Amino acid sequence: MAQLNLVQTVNQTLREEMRRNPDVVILGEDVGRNGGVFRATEGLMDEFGQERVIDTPLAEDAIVGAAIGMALYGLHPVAEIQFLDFIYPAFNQIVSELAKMRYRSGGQFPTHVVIRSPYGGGVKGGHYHSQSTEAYFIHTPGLYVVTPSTPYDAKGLLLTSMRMHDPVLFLEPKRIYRTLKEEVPEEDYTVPLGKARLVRAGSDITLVSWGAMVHTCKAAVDLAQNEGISVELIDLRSLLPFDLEAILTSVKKTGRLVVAHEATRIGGFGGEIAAQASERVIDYLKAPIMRVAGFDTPFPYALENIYLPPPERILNTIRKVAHY
Amino acid sequence: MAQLNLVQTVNQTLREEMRRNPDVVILGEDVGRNGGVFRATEGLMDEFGQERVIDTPLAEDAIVGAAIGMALYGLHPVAEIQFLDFIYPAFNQIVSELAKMRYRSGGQFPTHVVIRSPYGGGVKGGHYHSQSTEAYFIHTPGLYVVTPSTPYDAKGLLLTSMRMHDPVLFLEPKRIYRTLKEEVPEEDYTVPLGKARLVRAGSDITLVSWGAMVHTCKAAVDLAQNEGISVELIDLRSLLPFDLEAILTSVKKTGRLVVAHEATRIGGFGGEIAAQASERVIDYLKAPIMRVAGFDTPFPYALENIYLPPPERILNTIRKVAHY
Amino acid sequence: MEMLSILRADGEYDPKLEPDLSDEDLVKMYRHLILVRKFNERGMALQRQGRIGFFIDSTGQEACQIGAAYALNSNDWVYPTYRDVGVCFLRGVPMKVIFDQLYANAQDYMKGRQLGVHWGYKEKNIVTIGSPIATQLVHAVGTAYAVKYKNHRVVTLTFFGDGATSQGEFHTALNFAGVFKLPIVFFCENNQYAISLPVRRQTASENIAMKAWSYGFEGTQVDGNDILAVYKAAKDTIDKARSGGGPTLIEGVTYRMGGHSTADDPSKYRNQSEVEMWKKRDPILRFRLYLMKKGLLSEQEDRKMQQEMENEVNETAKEAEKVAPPALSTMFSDVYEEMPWHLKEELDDLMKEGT
Amino acid sequence: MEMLSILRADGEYDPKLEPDLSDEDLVKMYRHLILVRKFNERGMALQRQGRIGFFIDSTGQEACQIGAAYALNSNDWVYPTYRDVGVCFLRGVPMKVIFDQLYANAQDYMKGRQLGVHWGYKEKNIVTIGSPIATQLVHAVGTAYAVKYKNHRVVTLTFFGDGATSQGEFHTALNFAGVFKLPIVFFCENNQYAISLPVRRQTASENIAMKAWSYGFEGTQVDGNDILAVYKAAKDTIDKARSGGGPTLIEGVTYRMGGHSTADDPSKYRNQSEVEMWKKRDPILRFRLYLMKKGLLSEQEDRKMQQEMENEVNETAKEAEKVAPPALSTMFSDVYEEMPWHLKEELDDLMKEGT
Ligand SMILES: Cc1ncc(C[n+]2csc(CCOP(=O)(O)OP(=O)(O)O)c2C)c(N)n1
Ligand SMILES: Cc1ncc(C[n+]2csc(CCOP(=O)(O)OP(=O)(O)O)c2C)c(N)n1
Ligand SMILES: [Mg+2]
Ligand SMILES: [Mg+2]
Repeated sequence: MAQLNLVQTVNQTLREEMRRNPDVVILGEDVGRNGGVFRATEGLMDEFGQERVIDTPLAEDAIVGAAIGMALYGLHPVAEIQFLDFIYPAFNQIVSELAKMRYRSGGQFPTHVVIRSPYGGGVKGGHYHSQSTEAYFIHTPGLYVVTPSTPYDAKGLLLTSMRMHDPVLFLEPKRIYRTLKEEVPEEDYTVPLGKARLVRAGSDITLVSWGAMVHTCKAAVDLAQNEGISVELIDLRSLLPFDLEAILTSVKKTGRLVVAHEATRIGGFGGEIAAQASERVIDYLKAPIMRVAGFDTPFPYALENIYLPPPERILNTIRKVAHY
Repeated sequence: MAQLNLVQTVNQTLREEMRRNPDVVILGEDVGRNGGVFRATEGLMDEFGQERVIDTPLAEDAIVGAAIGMALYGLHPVAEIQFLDFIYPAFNQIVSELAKMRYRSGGQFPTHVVIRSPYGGGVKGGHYHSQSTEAYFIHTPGLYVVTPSTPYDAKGLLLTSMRMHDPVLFLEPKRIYRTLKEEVPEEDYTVPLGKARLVRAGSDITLVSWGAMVHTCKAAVDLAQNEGISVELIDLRSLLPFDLEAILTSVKKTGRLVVAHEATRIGGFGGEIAAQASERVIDYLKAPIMRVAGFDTPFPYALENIYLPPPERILNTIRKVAHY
Repeated sequence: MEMLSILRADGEYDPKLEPDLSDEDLVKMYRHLILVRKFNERGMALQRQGRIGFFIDSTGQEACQIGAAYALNSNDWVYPTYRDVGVCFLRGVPMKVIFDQLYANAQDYMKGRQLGVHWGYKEKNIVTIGSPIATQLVHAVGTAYAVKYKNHRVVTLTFFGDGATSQGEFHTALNFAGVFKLPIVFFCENNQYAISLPVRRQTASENIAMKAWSYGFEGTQVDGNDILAVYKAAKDTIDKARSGGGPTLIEGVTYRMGGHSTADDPSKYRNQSEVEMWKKRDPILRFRLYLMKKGLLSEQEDRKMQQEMENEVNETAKEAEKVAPPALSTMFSDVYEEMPWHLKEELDDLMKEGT
Repeated sequence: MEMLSILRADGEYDPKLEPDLSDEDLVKMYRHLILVRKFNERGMALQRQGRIGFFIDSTGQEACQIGAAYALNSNDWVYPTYRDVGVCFLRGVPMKVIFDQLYANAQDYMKGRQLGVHWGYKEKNIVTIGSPIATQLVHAVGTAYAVKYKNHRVVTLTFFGDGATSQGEFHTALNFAGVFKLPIVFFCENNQYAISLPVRRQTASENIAMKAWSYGFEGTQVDGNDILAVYKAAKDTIDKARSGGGPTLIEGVTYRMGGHSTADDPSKYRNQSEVEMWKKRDPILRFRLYLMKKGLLSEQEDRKMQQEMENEVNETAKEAEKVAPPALSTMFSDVYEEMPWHLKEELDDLMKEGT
């Protein structure tokens, strides 16, 4: 087994699946010769040729749209959007076409496209290379939305996504592309969508997060531990479908719920989780449900480390909920 | 005072403000000669000329983008998007440009654009002429999002929107374009953003809604009244900013909260309201917070009257919360 | 740019340009022109009578649909628009399937989820139509890419209107097609209007066909009311695409005789005199004269055929009208291959609570 | 299409085509070319030293920026890209303002919200740059519309790259400009690459200039490393736009000498030999020869000017480096004109809790 970081894992997983399945093609800006601006597709063009690892002109709508048309003809395209911040020229194709084609055609035309895109802050990318807008896509029936927080999960979730017969937005937390390595098995394994991962068991508070924030949360959980607060940390891994059962089971035990995400608070996915809990397990709650989130502003540059919830801000909220 | 329906009010309000302010221009598809597919701009080209009421080529990105550039030069454009379902070609311009230009320029370049768009179901429009995706825009810092439920409010909110120095998405619930008439004062008056309207006072349950659903809710409130449940109905009118104080004040009194909207549930704005309440007034709650929403599917056609929450579904939920 | 024209409005034609079509082919084409016309008449009537909710008429544009689609092989792929019902008929979509969609009934292939005129039929490689304008152009490009990748000899044909040429996707699709030299034909039915906007306000370009040059391939303009010209242009460019010659843009110059849809009132924005002028250029009229001149059709055969088509249309409409509406559960299926928990829950609740 | 060229790489030129520029103008142009070059050198160095986070170099493209912007009036409007710092300098943006942005410090006009090289300066009608490619083209069209609506004699000039021509907005912007016959000039700096993609993979079109024909107006191609040609093309088309002649597309054929940005490694996708070839076509080199030939510049004056520019750049960078980072509250202002309750609350909480 190799020690791989997250972006290496993505690369390796794409390579393995392309070896297995000749219908898998990759398309996007700079994915071929250049190997992707984050090197996620490095070496793939050399191995699979430029017909299969396709450097496209600069047009996200056509990247996603062409992927749809490829899928309809039987290919399994993996489209890369260079940064999630630049996915919006394709938004019409995603919400009006990709997500709805199966439904509107009465099931005749499924669109099994995977869109991979690096997202999130913490890389000094500023206003337009940092955003976390998963909530737009979660609110779009017909799409699945996935984000790994570890190399191991990245492989398992990506393989699952590439084998779905539905479109999947596969969000890669670029902040942790290279920050952690772990053993990633070489064999074929999948991680199912809709099953959360228990990161830390705990008894006082349930903390739900995903993507890069899981690691910030781990730091916060450690800080809380020092203060005698035992936090159960859940990594959702897939945001749609999301593992509500895992959340509710935990909240029934702890009686307290905090959700932490990078995205802006208002209309963020944290609201959905809070709403689900306040509808279903309110009687178990010993404290308000609280969210830790990015501020409700566009993404800044100079102050991103304050904008992005640091462990201390999560800890603050944990304290409030614990000592309510 | 004239008796006007909602779409007539929009027309009249645009006309009045254009008479007052020569910098107001209108642009969109079929807004000129044709007077808009819903007749919202009828007669305006005759009065103000085709330079000011601009029939554009079929390209929503350029409609919104050009409106931005007009605003930067000092005009106050009102762009029409024919159906909210067709706003997505402009999504990049809206979320990346319109909403962020003031911020990213350090306040140098405010973008006072109003985007008017008919939205919502109930007109037999099917899959692509029915959607309510306000949540996408509420989750976009830099935008204001407004929706009237009465002709009176339509005028007051539209005038406020047209005088803001910020971009406003003005959502017009097309289902009630012509279903109700009321006295609309001829004089200049505004309704502020961020102030909800108390539609019905009540003591047992707080019911929050907006747009066309306010009227469905009124029917549900009447049904509940017959069963001895007293519901307080709040029409948010502006979704960003939203009048949290009005909601919380009411919930503190009633101890129960239901939110009703047409949009799909997961990631809908109802989640945000539930989350805010579960964070801030949980101790007042005597029952779970519940949402009544469109199903988490794309919008159907034949079955839209079942898809859209009817009064009975709202009543069901009211009952559950009341008898919890 | 010269517009390809073979068969003039008065039924005269240029024998040197006549395409290679058998008598059978010609009569089959005519039948389909008539079928589309009759179908449109019925569709409009059904909507006016309140029997269906919505309809889009394509009267005047029959030659574009039938002429172009006639040049396809059965394993080719088509991305039509809401105005191209003739493409469906020609490729063998059963008429009942067409009417089931208009009625959005339990047998509708689209399961009652879309407004009328949004057909789709996988068996015949006809991709389901959506409402957003121009989105299908990039799908067609993707399909053509996949075809080329798989080394199949399949051509993708996509239709769209003059209004669609203003959308970003027109540009990005044609650009991709040019860069990757794909086996695709882009067919623009320039019917002079996008709802109320006349084409001279849609673009300042001299014509639409020449827009192809920006993408490194050829554009060709044809009289869209001349089915022989449409067929010839389509056949030539489809053959070219099939043999590796890359994409072509065809502009069929035609006219939308009716309103944009049953929700539109064209008197708001155009003169009757213009409509009258185009009436004289009717695509069916001239093809009828041509067939008669060639001895392939008599007055009597024509009347008979028209009656047959009308009967078939009317009877099929009646059949479709009898079918029940779709089941509640159809609202929740096909969102995903398998229903995730939240949809199951919503469906269960609905069944349990009845509302 | 013939490429306009006046001043060749060897300093020879066609006197018949020489634009009407005073000696003062010519020297001023040269000063700005040098300034941009020196600024780029410093910017790259600062990034390598870790003093700023990010930089985009425009070495090789100086003649496009300076030549085109030189043809503007001071009340004209410009929508530049991240590669057009010369436009800012030429229009009088203080250099300190430029460096403050790179340092994202408390004096940054953009208040530390954007990655470096995203300038904007209202006073000089330079609209703040964003990162998404091609979005500014439609803004420029709107500004030009507003100008025309107000009967002002103002021209809007917008820059963009070859990659940008593939985006939908290139198409929709030029289409609007053609339909409304707007006073606008579209300037494409075709620097042969969009990050790693060479322009021949970006479009199959013979060139970029001819894409204008699709929109009913003229396109013109110039040697983008020839500042005289760039100026002349810009001046002619800006004058034309100002006098009601409508839009033009200019393609400046140039080369990106460095990587795409400090995050890029061009050796992954292009050969050094190509770079060497373009080095010989350097826009500054040939203009220097020209000025010397005309007796407007001596070796010594040149050295002095270069030194002056270098000093100014270095000193200003140092000044900017001293400035503190922006205040916390800047994160919350300018989202809206007035802060809504939820932002006030978030700011208050942050101030209170310190995290
Ligand atoms: C993205 C989008 N914007 C607007 C509309 C509303 N709309 C429906 S059809 C139409 C005009 C289309 O014109 P054209 O492409 O010429 O096709 P035609 O109807 O003439 O066949 C418009 C504006 C839409 N369906 N999609
Ligand atoms: C919508 C969008 N997609 C992708 C990117 C990432 N990106 C930044 S610059 C660039 C290439 C731009 O090329 P070109 O237009 O030729 O300008 P140049 O950098 O060569 O000056 C890309 C793909 C982006 N900024 N915006
Ligand atoms: Mg048309
Ligand atoms: Mg370039």
